[in-house]
Amino acid sequence: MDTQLSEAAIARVRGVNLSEFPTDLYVPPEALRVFLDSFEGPLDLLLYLIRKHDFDILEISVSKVTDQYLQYINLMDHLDIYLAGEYLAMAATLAAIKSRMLLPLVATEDDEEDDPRAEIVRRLREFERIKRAAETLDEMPRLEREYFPAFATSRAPENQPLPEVDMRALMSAFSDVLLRARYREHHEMTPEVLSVSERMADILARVASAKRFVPFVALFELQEGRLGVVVTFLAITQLLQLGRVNVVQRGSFAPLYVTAAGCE
Amino acid sequence: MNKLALGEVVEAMLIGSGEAVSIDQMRRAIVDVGEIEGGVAKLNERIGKVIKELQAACDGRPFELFDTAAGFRYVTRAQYAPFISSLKGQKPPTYSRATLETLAVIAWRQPVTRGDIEQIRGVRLNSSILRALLDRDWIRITGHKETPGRPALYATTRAFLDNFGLKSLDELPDADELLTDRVQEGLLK
Amino acid sequence: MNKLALGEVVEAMLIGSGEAVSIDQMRRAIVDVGEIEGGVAKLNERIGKVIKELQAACDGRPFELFDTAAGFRYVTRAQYAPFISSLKGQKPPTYSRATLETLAVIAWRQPVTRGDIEQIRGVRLNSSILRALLDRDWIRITGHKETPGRPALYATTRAFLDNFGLKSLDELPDADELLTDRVQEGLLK
Repeated sequence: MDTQLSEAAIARVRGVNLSEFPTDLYVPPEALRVFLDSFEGPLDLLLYLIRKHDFDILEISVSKVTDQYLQYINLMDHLDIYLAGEYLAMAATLAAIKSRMLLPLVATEDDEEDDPRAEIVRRLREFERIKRAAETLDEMPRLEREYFPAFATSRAPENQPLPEVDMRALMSAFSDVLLRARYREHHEMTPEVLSVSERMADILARVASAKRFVPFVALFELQEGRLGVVVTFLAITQLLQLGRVNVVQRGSFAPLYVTAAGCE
Repeated sequence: MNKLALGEVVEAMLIGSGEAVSIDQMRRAIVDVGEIEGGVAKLNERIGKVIKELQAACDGRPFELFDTAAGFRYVTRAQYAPFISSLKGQKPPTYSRATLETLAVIAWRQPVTRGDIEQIRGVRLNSSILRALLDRDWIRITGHKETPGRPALYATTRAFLDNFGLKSLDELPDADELLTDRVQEGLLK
Repeated sequence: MNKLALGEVVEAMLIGSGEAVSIDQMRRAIVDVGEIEGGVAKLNERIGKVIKELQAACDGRPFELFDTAAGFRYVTRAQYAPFISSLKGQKPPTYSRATLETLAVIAWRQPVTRGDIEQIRGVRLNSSILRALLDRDWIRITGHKETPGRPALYATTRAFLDNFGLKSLDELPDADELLTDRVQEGLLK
């Protein structure tokens, strides 16, 4: 099992095999790119991180996995690697779960039901099932790869009818192609890239220029949609982690304010 | 025309058609042509018996008689595949992880919408993947889900089963058994 | 991999390749793959001997091993032809969606390369599709594009126009109108 996982993550950079992602920040950007390319999305990356931790999955803490995940996302962002919205959305989900785990929630009778991890765990399990299923499928012998149809030419007189095609069928086929091509144009436009590091700079500038506190909610631009909110949220948490801003709150459930560090 | 022995007729149909053939299809062809020793009484049963004999006769031969969802088909045994590939001068197509995972979701969770596939895999699905699988005739649209937008529902085809040598979807391994023990036991705790 | 007996390898290649194969082609495939009992010395001679044995083994079987100009191939004996025809006649032959779309792209966008077709359809194109259309004499290669690799350019033929009752390509319906009709159709539903 473990050999298989490390194999999956192997990247070759400048002729050197990377069997594991280096933990320090000194990583050639192309290594990261290869690394990211080898994942089929955020669930895959998350699963890899959980596995890589090698410790007992029984003791897995969402907090650790979330920190790791955010580190990777952050690193990739610094290196200006385009991150799909799915990766950022997952980061936000994890951050939300982490914060819920930290909050002293009112204890409920049924812990299982209210475990904020339940949903993500369910998704990870389903994803892993499908991942294994895909591997199984690929290993299953199939026609034209392991098996070839064994057949003798029929001695039948060569008057086998050929397929008939009429104009209507041809037109319908072509309009299908055109419709699909048009659909692709609409849906495969690259979305505008929102960069977490850029957002961090914006927020820092705003907070520094403000005389006192900036309301936390004022930093979000709702018209940027969910992705924009996620990016802003990530940027604030990053700044917080780096000690560049402080978030203050006067009491439980009171509004949050953001200030530049050392300005209080 | 002399009457022909059923055994040879069935063998000729199996090896001469180049495709999977069901007992029913063979029975219809025999009734259609006639000229068979012993007439057409209890044909299905008799064809079934011939097939058993033919399967046994493959012992020690470089080919075998497969029983899949689409019918019976002679195929060469796996160890000879490299020679035939080399002769044909073309490598069998390989499929990307994204394609295989998409196919796996459809095979194990059918019928599913594109949204279901995206939800399970956690990433956007490139249309060309579904297109390629439809093209390959491994999946088909079985209907539309009665939700806004009426998204298409995808399922696997008989050709899919035939290609993977399966008689029915029940022969796919159980998805839960594919999970590693660690995830199975650990994650929820 | 264990070494395989030459007899079975040759038999597998003959029955599994789907077309006539020459002794030379088989020798090359065997040298290419290796793993043959007795090594590759005097292969042509040994393959020739195996073929004689296989031909003798067809005695009393519903098929025989024919020596044609293109090479050797298994052929079912004439008396079984009606059964196989009847079997095939049960399903009227049709072209796949992929074949129809390929033909349509060539018709409306000619001359096009294989790459153009793949780009417009958004899927990889299986070579057998172009071959089937070339065989049918509905398309032909009109030249080569002056880009790296000099890919072949495909266009439709006179026979294509005849089949669809067209005097010239100008009579093909306008592509934009086709699309507008379809979109309107969709909106009306």
